[in-house]
Amino acid sequence: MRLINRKPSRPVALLLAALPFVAVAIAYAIGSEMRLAVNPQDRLLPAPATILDTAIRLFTEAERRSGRILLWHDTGASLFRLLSGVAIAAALSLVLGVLIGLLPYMRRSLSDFVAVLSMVPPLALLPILFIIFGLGEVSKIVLIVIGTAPVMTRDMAQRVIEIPREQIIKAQTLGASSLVIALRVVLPQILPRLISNVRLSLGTAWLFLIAAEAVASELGLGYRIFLVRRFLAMDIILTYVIWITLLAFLLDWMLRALSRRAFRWAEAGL
Amino acid sequence: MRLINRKPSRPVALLLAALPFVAVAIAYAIGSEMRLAVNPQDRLLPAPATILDTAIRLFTEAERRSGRILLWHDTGASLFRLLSGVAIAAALSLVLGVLIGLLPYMRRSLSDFVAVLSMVPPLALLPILFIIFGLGEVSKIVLIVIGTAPVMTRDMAQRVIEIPREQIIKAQTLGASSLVIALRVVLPQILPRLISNVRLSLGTAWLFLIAAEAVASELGLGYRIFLVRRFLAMDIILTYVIWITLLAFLLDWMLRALSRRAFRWAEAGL
Amino acid sequence: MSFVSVRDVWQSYGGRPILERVNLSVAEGEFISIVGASGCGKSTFLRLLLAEEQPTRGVISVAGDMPAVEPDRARGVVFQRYSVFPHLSVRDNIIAAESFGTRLGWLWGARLRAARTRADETLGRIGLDHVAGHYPAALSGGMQQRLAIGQALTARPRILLLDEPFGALDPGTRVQMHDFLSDLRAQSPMTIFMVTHDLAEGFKLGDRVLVFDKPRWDPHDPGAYGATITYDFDARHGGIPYHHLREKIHEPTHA
Amino acid sequence: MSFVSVRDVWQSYGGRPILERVNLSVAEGEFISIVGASGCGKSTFLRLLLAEEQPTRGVISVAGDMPAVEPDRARGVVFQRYSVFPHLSVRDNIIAAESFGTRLGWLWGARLRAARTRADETLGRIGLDHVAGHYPAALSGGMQQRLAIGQALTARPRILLLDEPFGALDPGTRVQMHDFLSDLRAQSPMTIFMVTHDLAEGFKLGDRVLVFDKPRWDPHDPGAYGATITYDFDARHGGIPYHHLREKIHEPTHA
Amino acid sequence: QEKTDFRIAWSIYVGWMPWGYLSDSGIMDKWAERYGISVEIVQFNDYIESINQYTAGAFDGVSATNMDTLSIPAGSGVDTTALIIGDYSDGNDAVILKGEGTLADLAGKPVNLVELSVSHYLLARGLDTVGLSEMDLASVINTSDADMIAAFSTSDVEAVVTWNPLVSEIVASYPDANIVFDSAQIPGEILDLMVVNTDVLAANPDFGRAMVGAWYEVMALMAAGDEDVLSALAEASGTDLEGYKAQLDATAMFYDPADAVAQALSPDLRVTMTNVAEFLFEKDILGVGAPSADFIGIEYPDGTVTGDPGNIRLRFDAGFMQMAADGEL
Ligand SMILES: Nc1ncnc2c1ncn2[C@@H]1O[C@H](COP(=O)(O)OP(=O)(O)OP(=O)(O)O)[C@@H](O)[C@H]1O
Ligand SMILES: Nc1ncnc2c1ncn2[C@@H]1O[C@H](COP(=O)(O)OP(=O)(O)OP(=O)(O)O)[C@@H](O)[C@H]1O
Ligand SMILES: [Mg+2]
Ligand SMILES: [Mg+2]
Repeated sequence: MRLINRKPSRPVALLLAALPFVAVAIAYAIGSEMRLAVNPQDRLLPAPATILDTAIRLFTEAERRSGRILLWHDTGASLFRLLSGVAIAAALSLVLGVLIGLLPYMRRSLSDFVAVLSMVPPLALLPILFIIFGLGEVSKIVLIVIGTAPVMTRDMAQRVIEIPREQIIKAQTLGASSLVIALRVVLPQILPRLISNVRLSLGTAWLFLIAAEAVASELGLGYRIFLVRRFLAMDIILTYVIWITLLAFLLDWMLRALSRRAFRWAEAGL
Repeated sequence: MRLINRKPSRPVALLLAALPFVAVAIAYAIGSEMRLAVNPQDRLLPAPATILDTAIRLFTEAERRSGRILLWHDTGASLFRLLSGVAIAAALSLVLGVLIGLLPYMRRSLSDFVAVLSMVPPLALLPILFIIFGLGEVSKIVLIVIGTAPVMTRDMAQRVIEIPREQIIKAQTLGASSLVIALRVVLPQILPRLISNVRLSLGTAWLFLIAAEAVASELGLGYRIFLVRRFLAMDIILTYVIWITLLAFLLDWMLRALSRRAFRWAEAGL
Repeated sequence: MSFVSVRDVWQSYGGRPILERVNLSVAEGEFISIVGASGCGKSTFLRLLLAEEQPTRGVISVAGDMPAVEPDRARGVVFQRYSVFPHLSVRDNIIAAESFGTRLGWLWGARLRAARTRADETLGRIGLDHVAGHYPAALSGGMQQRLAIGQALTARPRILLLDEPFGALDPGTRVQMHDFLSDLRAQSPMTIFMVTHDLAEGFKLGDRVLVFDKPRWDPHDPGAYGATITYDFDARHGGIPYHHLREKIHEPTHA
Repeated sequence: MSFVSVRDVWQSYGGRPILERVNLSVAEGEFISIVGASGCGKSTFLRLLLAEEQPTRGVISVAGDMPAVEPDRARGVVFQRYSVFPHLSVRDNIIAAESFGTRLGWLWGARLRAARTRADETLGRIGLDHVAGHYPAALSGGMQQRLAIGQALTARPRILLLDEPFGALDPGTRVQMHDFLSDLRAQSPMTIFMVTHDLAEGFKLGDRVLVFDKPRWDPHDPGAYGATITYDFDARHGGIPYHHLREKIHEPTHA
Repeated sequence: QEKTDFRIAWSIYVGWMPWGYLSDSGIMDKWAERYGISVEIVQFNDYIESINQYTAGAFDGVSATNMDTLSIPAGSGVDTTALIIGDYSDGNDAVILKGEGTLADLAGKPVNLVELSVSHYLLARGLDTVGLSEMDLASVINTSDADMIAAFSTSDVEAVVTWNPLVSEIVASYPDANIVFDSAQIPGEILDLMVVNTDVLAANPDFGRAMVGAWYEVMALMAAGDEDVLSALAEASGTDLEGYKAQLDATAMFYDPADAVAQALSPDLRVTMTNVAEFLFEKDILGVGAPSADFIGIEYPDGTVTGDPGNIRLRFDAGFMQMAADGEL
């Protein structure tokens, strides 16, 4: 029987799914063991038990000075920045995407510009951003917006253009103005795509968030990683990495669920 | 007449396309003028003429000490890292994507793992990469691979799954083995998608490249930007930013052209 | 009296002529079938009637109005595909024909309730009342096209334009659609232009069948000349074709 | 002698029965048309013949072989869509029927040249020699299906399975395809199973017409029972249907 | 121009930790209120970015070393005054070799450091002492301070130049780490300052008074060995009391304003600054198109100037520290 036709039974499938995770865990444990055998103080690959201890401490113990559990505050601050940035970028890309995709005048004037913008490396412009927007939340959010909005806008505009011309014509024969076409024909049809764009750009958004928090911040997941990176406190870093991965996974899952709920008319293709 | 039906004439269209670029240039010139009026030595927003001078100097004049034109060497080093990283990521995503998409056993064991991997923030794992791969070129390239391959792999696997089941069945009735199906049915059909994936992930790849070069390096576009940040040489930074933008644009354009040339059977959808 | 009049219309794209010297006069209530080789310009002609495009030369007017510059409520249209809105339920697709004409595209309160009642009536007439709450994707191809026609008619257009409306349906469904369209027409007379690939369909449904073809042909440059109406059959008597040659080639007549 | 034998086949998905007690015996060279309501399990039956799936119960054997566990060269298939490879030229699509059976899927040198000559012969026979270098996307729907059939036959299968092969074609093209298929069959006799929605087509082409339907029906649970072959018409004499009731409901006969 | 609201930036470093404490403890507010002004103290994680922001005008003052002050704000034409000389590095910066050897063994080896930083300067000064120059090294590899510890453990790295707390981390974590040169051998050359905009200071002397007053209040607490203060500083810098004290041992803090005044008046300062200017000029980062190492004028408390007297951009002002020493604040 061909390999492509061989399907694992249910228990085997579960085993297979767990396999790579277990393999990584074992590889890590061995690597850690070996390094710790040479130098018991080695911090690069702390023992799994150490990480677990650290994780429990981070999640439950308050910092002495402020009496706050930093991890939760870091998470709150970072999620606020991340979600604000992505939400603004999404709103911007939606509006611009519809305008560019629908109005020839807008398309002419903005599509090249957005294409060029999407190629600019925003990290290099960080100093200018900090001058213009200050060191507070704004500049971090703006960095996320600048980093994700152009690509999203291009894609949204493309999707608007891909809406069958027939529908736009049909709406006109029903007396729809440009505004009505934008609101009632185009908008609802590209919303599912907006969500999948948000899902795609969350990865980049995390990157920018971590980069921005590394420069000036007193709270945040990226800030904490940056801070402890100096001391190679890998137990803390790994806890934060796993936590960020989990958060990213949850966000992605929520967006997918939302999309499936909200847009039942678009059965497939998300 | 509705806005959506109003189309600019050719000269107006050209004017419109130029408009936002001109607007940004003018806004920059005014901002620069204002700051320079206060402090003629201000470095944050150097005069356009200064940037031009700097750009000409950077592109043509050799460094005193080494006698090399640094910009070209930086470009060479960075492009080498970028292209190696992206090429490896593309190859990896192609192979893994086909395996995951085609073989149920592989799908079970790897698809969850890749999904989780794609959510890990790779920057935070940089110290581990350094230890494993050293501080040289390898760790920079690996960072790019880790940063872009999982997302690409997920997409490739998805595309393989989307190949009409009919074709896979048909190939089997023509006596094709799993290998032949992978090589002759699946591979050629997802290559165009591979190229558009590479185009999409180049932006992220630049980010990781710049981040990696900022950490440890003696040559490279990202290295130079971070180095001259130490004395706020925005004229150099802006020259490099524009140059990177141009390079990114060229790469994108070349990939698009390649795709259009190489895959004439796939008329649309790229 | 000519309800739709097409006078000396030419259309070319990028210098390549597609239609040349098209003249036509249609009375109110006539059903015009349009046939012709693939790519000869049938859809282009419909686009001109729709005012989606302006002819390079010539004038098209409906009911004596000024030539339209863009599609409006005077023109209903149904394409082969994508003629309904996939994100609206079947009922909302019908209501759209009323609500889209408002400023923001939404109806509220009493007007919405009234529109909903009317929509349900319409759905009853086109036999879709049992799927009023479904989305188009859940409908068969034939039901989707019926919905598209019902939607177009709800806007009460002066002319209805159909571009291969049944081209994607299987034969059985097609026959049902013919009956459906004939019934609708019997209830409320309309001026209809229908492009079709199927000659039999054209004769079965149409009062007149127009054939588009290139009257002139340059073997070295197939794209040198455009198409025009070369035949204009009377198809009223049960589709038994007795035809009169419409115009002498190279000598346009003004209808 | 029975060439294809289907013995007491059941198929259910997730506990829901789709087919029940299907029995059939087909002689070599017969053309079997299969009709039935939408969703009744016609494609499922074809998938079983194709060995894409294994029946929940029962045995299917072709030419006396062991039941197949996966699709192989003994079974040719043409679906309504996606039956040709869009990234291969028309000629390469035919060659694929030879090259895909090799280890790496490629032919070289003399074997390739020979295959190419044979492919061009085939293309001549199915009337596609003038587009040998084109990609399928440049072909009309009818040409694509002709290519798909040609490709399937090049692999010399014992049985050919067609799942609504002409379902997406317009009526004119459809008639041409009927002639094409009849001609092919006249040249080289084949055992064919064809699912169709079009009863006329089934009778026109088939030697036998099988009707799939649910013999039992639970009004409270429409999915409670599966379908089986309820009628087996002899269609050989120019499609004039004289039929014999195949089996008493609830009393499976073993053919 | 006169104003009442001021913003200063600081970044985490042993000698600058008091700034964070000033802000958290309310001591800064107390002193600001006394002079009827407000001073906002903003912490940066990225030292260079804090200086850049000051240079661009977003802040009125910033904590910086003498070298970076000369190259970035002064070099960018922002007339800057060193208001407080907080300490000099007395072993806080070090050249660390992996394995046995001396400074001379760096020849032919790659060295990892933050390029163009005080580490780079320290390396240059160190190489001078053994008759080598940067040309004799295999290469100088720019390495982010955040990753210096991780970098040291890789086999590619043979020597690094960095500062505390990284130095003590590396020495503690890697038994083969070997300090071959440190800033204790060039005392008084790497100064940690609080620098402010000269124009702002001139128009608002109260700003200077409040800053200096607050600073020396904390200095007094630290000098007295106040455990609460020290452990707060330690925690904020991510270490414990022991660790922080160890760092302080390698830092010559001027707890007494009189000592700081003496440092400002010392003739050695002139030599140091001339050295620094030459180093920066050689690295091409002394101001835009600087024609020579004398391009920027530096004024000292006694009114003397090194460099171009027509282009004074950096001033050492002992006046405010003197007031603190005299108890006049
Ligand atoms: N917007 C356009 N720009 C350029 N050429 C066009 C455009 N629209 C149509 N054409 C060309 O005009 C010719 C006529 O096209 P049209 O769609 O009207 O043909 P048709 O008769 O409807 O064909 P079919 O039966 O295939 O639908 C074709 O050659 C087509 O390529
Ligand atoms: N893999 C599957 N898993 C679960 N249910 C299936 C599967 N394949 C088919 N079915 C169900 O089995 C029933 C029969 O499907 P099948 O495709 O065989 O019908 P059909 O007769 O070919 O219909 P049509 O004329 O619409 O093609 C349908 O209700 C379908 O939903
Ligand atoms: Mg057409
Ligand atoms: Mg079927």
